[in-house]
Amino acid sequence: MTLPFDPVATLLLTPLAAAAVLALLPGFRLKAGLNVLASLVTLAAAASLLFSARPATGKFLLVDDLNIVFIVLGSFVGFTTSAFSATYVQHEIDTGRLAPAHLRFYHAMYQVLMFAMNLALVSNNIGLMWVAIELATLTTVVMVGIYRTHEALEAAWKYFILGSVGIALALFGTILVYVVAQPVIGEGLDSMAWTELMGRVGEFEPALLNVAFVFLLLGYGTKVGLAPVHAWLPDAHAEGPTPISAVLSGLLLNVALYAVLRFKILLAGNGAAFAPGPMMTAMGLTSVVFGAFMLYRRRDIKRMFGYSSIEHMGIITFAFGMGGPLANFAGLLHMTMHSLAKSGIFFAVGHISQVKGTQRIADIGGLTVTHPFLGWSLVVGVVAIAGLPPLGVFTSEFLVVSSTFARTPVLAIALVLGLSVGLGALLLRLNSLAFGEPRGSLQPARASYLPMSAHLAIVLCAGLYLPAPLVTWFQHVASILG
Amino acid sequence: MALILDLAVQGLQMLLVLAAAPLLTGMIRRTKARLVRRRGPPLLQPYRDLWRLLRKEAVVAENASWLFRLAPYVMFAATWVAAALVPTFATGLVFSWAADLIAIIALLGTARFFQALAGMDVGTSFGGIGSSREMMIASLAEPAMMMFVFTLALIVGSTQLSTIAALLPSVGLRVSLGLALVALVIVAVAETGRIPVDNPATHLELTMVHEAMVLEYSGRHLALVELATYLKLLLYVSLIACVFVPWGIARDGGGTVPALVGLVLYGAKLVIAGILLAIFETTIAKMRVFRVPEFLGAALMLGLLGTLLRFVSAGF
Amino acid sequence: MPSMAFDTAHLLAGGLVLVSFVLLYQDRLYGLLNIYAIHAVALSASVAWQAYLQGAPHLYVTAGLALGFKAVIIPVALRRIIERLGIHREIEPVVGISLTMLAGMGLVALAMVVMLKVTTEAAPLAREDLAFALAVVLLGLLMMTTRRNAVSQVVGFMSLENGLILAATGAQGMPLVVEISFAFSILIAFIVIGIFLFRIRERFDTVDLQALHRFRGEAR
Amino acid sequence: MPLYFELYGVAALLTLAVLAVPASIAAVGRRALYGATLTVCLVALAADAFAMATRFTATAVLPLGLPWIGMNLRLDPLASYFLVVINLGSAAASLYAIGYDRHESAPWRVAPFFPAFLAGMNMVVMAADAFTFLFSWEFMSLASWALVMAHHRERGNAHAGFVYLVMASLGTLCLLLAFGLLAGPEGNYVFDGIRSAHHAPLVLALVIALALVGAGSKAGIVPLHVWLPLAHPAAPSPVSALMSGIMTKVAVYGFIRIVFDLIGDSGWWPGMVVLVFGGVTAVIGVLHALMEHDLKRLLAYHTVENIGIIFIGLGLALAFRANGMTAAAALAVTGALLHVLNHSLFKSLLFFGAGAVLGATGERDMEQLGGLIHRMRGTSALFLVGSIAISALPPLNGFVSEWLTFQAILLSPALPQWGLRIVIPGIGAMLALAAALAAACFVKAFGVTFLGRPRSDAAQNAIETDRASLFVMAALAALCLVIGLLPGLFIDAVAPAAEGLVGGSMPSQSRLAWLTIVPIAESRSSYNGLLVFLFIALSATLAAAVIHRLASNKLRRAPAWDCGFPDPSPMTQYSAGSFAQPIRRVYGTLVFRASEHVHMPRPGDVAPATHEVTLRDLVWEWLYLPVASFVSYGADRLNHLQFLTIRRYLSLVFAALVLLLLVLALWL
Repeated sequence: MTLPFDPVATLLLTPLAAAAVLALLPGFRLKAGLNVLASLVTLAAAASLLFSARPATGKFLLVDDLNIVFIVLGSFVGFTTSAFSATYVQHEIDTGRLAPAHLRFYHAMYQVLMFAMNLALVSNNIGLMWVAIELATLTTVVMVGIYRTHEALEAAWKYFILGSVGIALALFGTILVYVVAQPVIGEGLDSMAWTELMGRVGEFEPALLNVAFVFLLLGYGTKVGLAPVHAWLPDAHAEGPTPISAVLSGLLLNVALYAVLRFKILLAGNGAAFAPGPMMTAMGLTSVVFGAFMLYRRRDIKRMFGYSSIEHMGIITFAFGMGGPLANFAGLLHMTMHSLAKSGIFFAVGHISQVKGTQRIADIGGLTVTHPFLGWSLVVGVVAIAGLPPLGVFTSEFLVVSSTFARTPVLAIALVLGLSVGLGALLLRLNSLAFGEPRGSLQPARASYLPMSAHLAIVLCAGLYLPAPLVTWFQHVASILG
Repeated sequence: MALILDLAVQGLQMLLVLAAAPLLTGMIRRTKARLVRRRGPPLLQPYRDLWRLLRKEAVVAENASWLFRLAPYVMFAATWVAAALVPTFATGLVFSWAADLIAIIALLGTARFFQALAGMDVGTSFGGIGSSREMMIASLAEPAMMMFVFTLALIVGSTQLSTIAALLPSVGLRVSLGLALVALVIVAVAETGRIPVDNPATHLELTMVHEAMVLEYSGRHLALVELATYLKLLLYVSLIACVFVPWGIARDGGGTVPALVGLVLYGAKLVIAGILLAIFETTIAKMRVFRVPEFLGAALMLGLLGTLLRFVSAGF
Repeated sequence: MPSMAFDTAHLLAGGLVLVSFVLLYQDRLYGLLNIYAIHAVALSASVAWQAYLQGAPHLYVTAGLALGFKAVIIPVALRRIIERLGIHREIEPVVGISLTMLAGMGLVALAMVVMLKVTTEAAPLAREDLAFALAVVLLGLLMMTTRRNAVSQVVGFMSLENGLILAATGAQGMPLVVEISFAFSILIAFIVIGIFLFRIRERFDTVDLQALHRFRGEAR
Repeated sequence: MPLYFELYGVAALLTLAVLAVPASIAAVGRRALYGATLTVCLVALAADAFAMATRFTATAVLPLGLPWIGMNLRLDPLASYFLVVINLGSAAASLYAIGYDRHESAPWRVAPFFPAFLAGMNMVVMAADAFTFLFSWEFMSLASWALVMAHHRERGNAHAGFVYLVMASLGTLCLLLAFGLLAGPEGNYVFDGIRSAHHAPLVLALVIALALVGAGSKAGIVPLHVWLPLAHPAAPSPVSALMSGIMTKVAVYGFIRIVFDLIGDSGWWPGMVVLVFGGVTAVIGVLHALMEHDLKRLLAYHTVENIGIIFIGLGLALAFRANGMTAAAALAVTGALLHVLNHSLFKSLLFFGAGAVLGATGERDMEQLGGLIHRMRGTSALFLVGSIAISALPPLNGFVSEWLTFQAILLSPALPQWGLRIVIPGIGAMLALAAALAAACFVKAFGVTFLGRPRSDAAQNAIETDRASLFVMAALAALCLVIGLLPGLFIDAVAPAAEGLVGGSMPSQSRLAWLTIVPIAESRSSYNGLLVFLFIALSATLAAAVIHRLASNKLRRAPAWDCGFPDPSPMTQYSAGSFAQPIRRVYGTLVFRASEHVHMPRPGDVAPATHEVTLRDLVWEWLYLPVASFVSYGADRLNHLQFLTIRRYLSLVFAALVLLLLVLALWL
C-alpha cells in the first residue's frame, strides 16, 4: 500500500529542501517565516506518523514505538523553537548584536540540524545514525560560535574538540558492535541494522559487547552531557543564541540519549553481557550530584540552566539505568517533561536577557514586579524543573525515587540528596531573579509569549492528567526498554 | 431532700473556708509576733482590715483599664472556688467531682494569670517586676506540683481529692509520699508568697514579688486581693491536711456527728499548721530572688524522684 | 598462507602502535609532523593489506586517502601554518616524556587485556587488529591530554582517528568504511584547519590553546 | 454524598484561584472572591460535620494523577474530622481576609493563591493514594510559599520563603521515600494496598522515622521547626493564621495517617521516640516564644509548642496501643485530636488579633506597643480570651485537651516497658513546664502589647479594627469557651476518628450528669468546666453585688502610685525584654547559651549605660549551619571544574574511559 505521502520521507526531505532554499534566499523575515513553515510541515509529518500506519522497516529507515516518541517530541520542540527564534533573532538584529552577514546561514543551519536529528532518529543503521549525530554536532558547533565573540568562539572550540573526541569514541564503539555482529549475522549492512541486531543479539560475544558499550556510553554520553564528559554543555548553552540553547537542551541531548538507549536495549537482549544498567546509573547519579552542586556558584543565567540540564539528564539516565517498568516509564516521562520545560525556560530566559540586556544573574531582579508575565513564567518553569507539583516533572521524580528506594535504598538516598541540593540552588537563584527589589532595565518586553506559554501549559496539564493512549504507549516503550 | 442537704453542706464548706481564711492568717501573724516577743495584732485583725478596706473608696490609676478592676473579682472567685473544692472536714461533697486536683491547680493558675496581668496594667515598673517574677516562680512551681499530683495518682490511682483522702490512710507509709510532702510544702511556701521566697509583710523592697503586683490596688479591690491571698494559704494548708493527715475527715453520707468531728479536727489541723508555719518563717531568712529557682528546682527534683520511685516499685 | 597473512597484518598493525609511541616521544613540532606522516603511511599499508586479504577493493580507496591526504597534505599544511603563525617549534609536554611513555605502555597493556579476554569467536585477525587499534586510540588520547600545543593535540587526534580507521578496516567487510574515513578526513581538514584556525587566527596570535583560556567563561 | 460536596468544594476553590488572577485587580473582586471562598468552606464544613456525625465513609477515583491507579480519594471519620478543622479555620480566615484586605499592600499577590492553598489542604486530607497525597501535600506547600512571598520586598521575607520551601520539599522527599518503602518496587501506591501489605519490622522502623521527619518538618517538630518562625510571620495575617493554625494540623494528619493507619502495630519504641520529640518540642518552642518580642513570631513559636503537646498525646497513644491498652490509647489520642481542634481555634484567633494590631499600628514589635486595651477594646478582650485558652487555664478549651493528656500520662504505670515508665513522668513534667511557661509568655504578650502605656505614637493613635475581623474573632472565642464548658460533646464527636485509629474510644461523655467528663472512672478523675465556670461567675458577681451594696462602690481616678515616685515616661515600664529576664536567667543559659553584657560608665561619665543580651539558637548553629557550609564547600570545590582548560577536560574523558575499561578488564 502506498500512502499519498510518505511521512518519513517528508520528515527527512522537508528540512533538507528547506535548508537548500534558505541558504539561497535573501531577506531575513522571509527566511524566518519559511523556517517556521518548514518546521511546521516536519511536525505535521511527525504527527501523521502517530495516526497513519507505520511505514515498512527498510534497510536504512526504521520507525518503531521507541523512536516515534523522540521524533514527535523533537519536531514539536523544533517547531516552537523556530517560532521563538523568529522574534528572538529579529530583536538581535534590531539591537545590532548580530549582523545579517552572520545570520546568512543561520536558518539553513537550523534546518540542517532538524534534518540530522530526524535522520539519527529514524535510521535503522548504527553507522548512519553515527553520521547523522556527527552532522548535528557540526551544525550546532557553527551555530554556537555565531556571535563570534571571544566567549562564543571559545565555547564553540571547546564544544568542537570535546564533541569530536566523543564522536570518535562512539565510532569505535560502533565498529566494535559490527565486529561482534559480523560473525553471527554475516558481512554487510545487515550487521549494522537495528532490526537484525535485535534479532540475533543473544548469540553475540558478550565480552566484546561490553567493551563496545563502554565506548558508546562515553561517546554518545558526551553529547548527552553526562558528567564527567559534560564539559562542552554549559558554555555552549551560555554563549550560543538562546534558540540554540533551547534546541540543545530540548532536542540534541535527547537524540544522543536515544542512541545510548538503543544500545542499552541491545545489551539487555544479551543475557551474558554485563548489564549496562550499573554504568548508566553510576554516570547518571554522578551527573545529578555534580550538576546540583555546580548550580550554586553560577553567575550567568543561561549557564546555570545548562547545568540544570546536566542534572536532569542525569536523572533520566539514572532512571533508565535502574530499569523496570516504573523507572523506565518515569525516565520517558521525565525526558519529555524536561525537554518541554527546559526549552520553555530558555524561551523565557531569552526574552529576559534581551529585555535586561544582560545574562548576569546579579543584574536581573524583581522580574515579577517589572515584567509580571515573564517573571511568573520563569517561576513556573523553575518550579517545574525543581520537581514540584502541579507540574509534570513531579510525577516522574515521584516514580523514580519511590521505585528506586524499595530496591536500592542507598542510590535513592543519594539521588534525593542530589535533588534537594539542586532544588536549594534553583530556589536561591529564583528568589533573586523573580522577587526582591527590581534590578535592570524596566522597558517592556517585545516578544511573542506563545511558544513559552505553550510549553509550560503542556507541562502543567501533564502534571494533572496524562491521557490514556499516551500512557499505554509509554508503558509499551518502557517494556521494550526492559 | 438529700440534694438540698448536700447543697447545704457544700455551701457550708464554701462559707467555712471564706470565714476561716483570715483567721488562719491572723493566727500566724500573732504567733510570729509572739515568737519575737511582740504582742502582735489581735487574732481578728485581718477581718477588721478587710472591712475597713471594703468601705474605703477605691483609688484607681488614671490609665488603669477595665481589666484592672475586673481582676480582683476573678482572682477572688477562682481562688475561693478552688479552696472550696478541697475537702476540709468532709469528702464526697456534691460538687467535689466538678474538678480534680489538676483542675484545682489550674484554677489557681487562672487567678495568678489575672493577678500578673493586673500588675502589668498600670504600666509601672514595680508591677512589671512583680508579674515577671511571679510567673517565673510559677513556671517552676507548677511542674513540681504536677509531680506531686503524679505521685498521689500513682499511689492511690486517682487525682480526685475525695478519693485520695479516703484511700490514702490505707496505703501506709511510703518513701515517695515523704518526698512528695516535702515537695508540696516547698511549692506551697512559694505559691503563697511566704518567707523564704517572698515576704508578705514587706513593702518598698525590690525583692518583693506578690506585693509589687498589687501595689496599685486600694479599697475594695485590695480587700479582695488580700482575701484571695488568705484563701490561697488556707487552700494549701487544707490540701496538706487532707492528703497527709486525712484522719477524721467525714465520709460522705456519714451523717452529722462525723461531720462535726471532722469540723473540730479540721480546726485543730489549721491551728497546728499555722503554728508550724509561723515557727518556720521566724527561724529562716528570706532568700535572694534568683536563689528561688534552685529552691523550687529542689522541689521539682523531689517530686520527680518520688514519682520515679513509685513507677519502679509499681513494677513488683 | 593464512599464517603469513596474519603475521603481516600483525606486523603492520603493531608498527602503527610503535609509530604512535614514536609520536609520543617527539619534542619538536616538525619532527612530530614527519612522524605523523609515517603513521599515516603505516596505516595506509595495513589498510591496503586488509583490502588485499578481504578482497575488498573499496578499501584501497581508504588506503589511498590515508596515503595522499594524511601522509602528505595535512603535514604540509600544518607546517605552513606553523610557519605563517610563527608558532615556536618546541612541544610543551605536561608531564615528562618518559613518564608519558610509561603511561603509554600501561595503556597498551590495558588494551591487550581488554581485547584478548574476548574469546576466539571473533576472527583472530580482527581481534589482533582491534587490540592494536584500541592501543592506538588510547595513545592518541594520551597525546592529546599530555601536550599543550594545539598542533600536537590535533596530531594526537588524527593519530586517534587513524586507530579508528584501522579498526574499521580490520572488521571483516564492514560497510561505509570509505564514507566514514572520508567524513573523518573532511572533519579534520575542513574544520580544524579551516574555519576554526582561521577565526582563531583573526582573534588570537597563536593557536596555542592556552590563549583560548585567558577567558574562563565565568570571569565576566 | 459529603465526599462529593468536598470534591465540588475543592473544584470550586481551584476555579476561584484561576478566576482570582483577573478578579484580584479590583477591591470589589477580591471581596467577592473571599466571600465565595467563605461560602464554599462553610458548605464543605457542613458536609464534613454531617459525615463525622454519621461516621460516613466513601471512596472515589478520579481519572487524574497516576494513570494506572487514578486519583484515589477517601472520606472516613479521621479525614472528616480534620476536614472540619480545616474548613472551620479556612472559613474564619476567608471572612477575616475580607476585612484585612484593606491593610494588604499587595493584594493581587495574595488573592489567587489563597483559594489554591485551601484546596491543597483539603486535598491532602482526602487523598487515598501515595501520589495524590504527596501531590496535594507539595501543592499546599507551594501555594503557601507563594503567599509567604507576597511581601517579597520586605527584608528577610525572601529568605524566609527560601528556607520554608526547601524544608517543605525536604519533608516531602522524606515522605516520598517512606511511601516508596511502603509501596514496594512494583509500586502499589493505593492506601488500601499498603494497609493490606505486610512489611518487615526494619521497613516499618524506617518508615516511621521518615514519616516523623517528613511530617514533623511541616508540623514544626524541633529541630525541624526553624522555617516556621520565619515563614508564618512573613505571610499576611490571614495566611499566618492558616499556616500556623491549620496547615500544621494537616501535617499532624499526615503523621497520623501513616503511622496509625497505614502501618499497623509497630512495637512500643516509636511511641517512645515520638514522646521524647514531643516533650522537647513543647519546651523548646515555648522558651523560644518567651525570648521573642515580635508578636507574630511569638505566636509562631507557640505553634511549635502546641505541636509538641499534640505529639506527646500521639506518642502516648502509640505506646498504649502497642500494649493493647485500648482505653488508655483512646484517651491519649482523643486528647491529641481535641487539642488539634482547640489549637486551630485559638491560634487563628490570636493571629487575627495580631493582624488587627498590625493593621492598626503597623507594628509587630511588642516593645513599640502598649496601652492598646484603651483604643482597641474588642480586639484586646478577644485576644485575652485566646491567651487564656492557649495558656491551658480553665474554664477554656486549651485546658481540657491538656487535662486529658495529663490523665493519659497518669495511666502510664500500667505499661510493661521500663523505658516508657521511666521516661513518661519526665514528659509529664515537661508538659506541665510548657503549660506554666506558656502562661508566663502570654502574660508578657498581652501585658506588654495591650496593657500599660503606649510606647510609640503608632500605639498611641491606634484605632479599633473592622467589624468583620471582630466578628470572626468573637466567633472563635465563643467556640473556645463552648468547648471549654461542654467538653463532653466534643469528646464524643472525636470518638469515631479515635476508634478508627486505636480500635476503641473513650466512654460516651455527653450523657453523664451535669455534663461532667470522666475519662476512666469517676473515682479516678473528673472535670466539669460548666460547673467550675458557673461557680466562678456566680461567686464573682455575688462578691461584686455584696460589696457594692453593703460596702462602698465609690471610685476615684488618681495618678499611679508606684511607691510614690512614678515616672511619666512610658519607657520606664517593664518591657518585653525585662519581663523575660528572670526566665532567661533560669533557663536561657542552658538552652540559648544566653549571655548578658552590662557596660556601666564610671561616675561622672555622661555616656549611657548599655546592656545587651546575646541568645544563640543552638539548633540552627549545630544542625543547619554545618549543612549549609558543607554545601557551599562542595559547591566551591566543584566550581573549579568550570574553569579547566580543554586539555584538562580531555583528561577527564580519558580518565573516565580508562576507568571503565579497567572495570571491564579486572572485574569481568
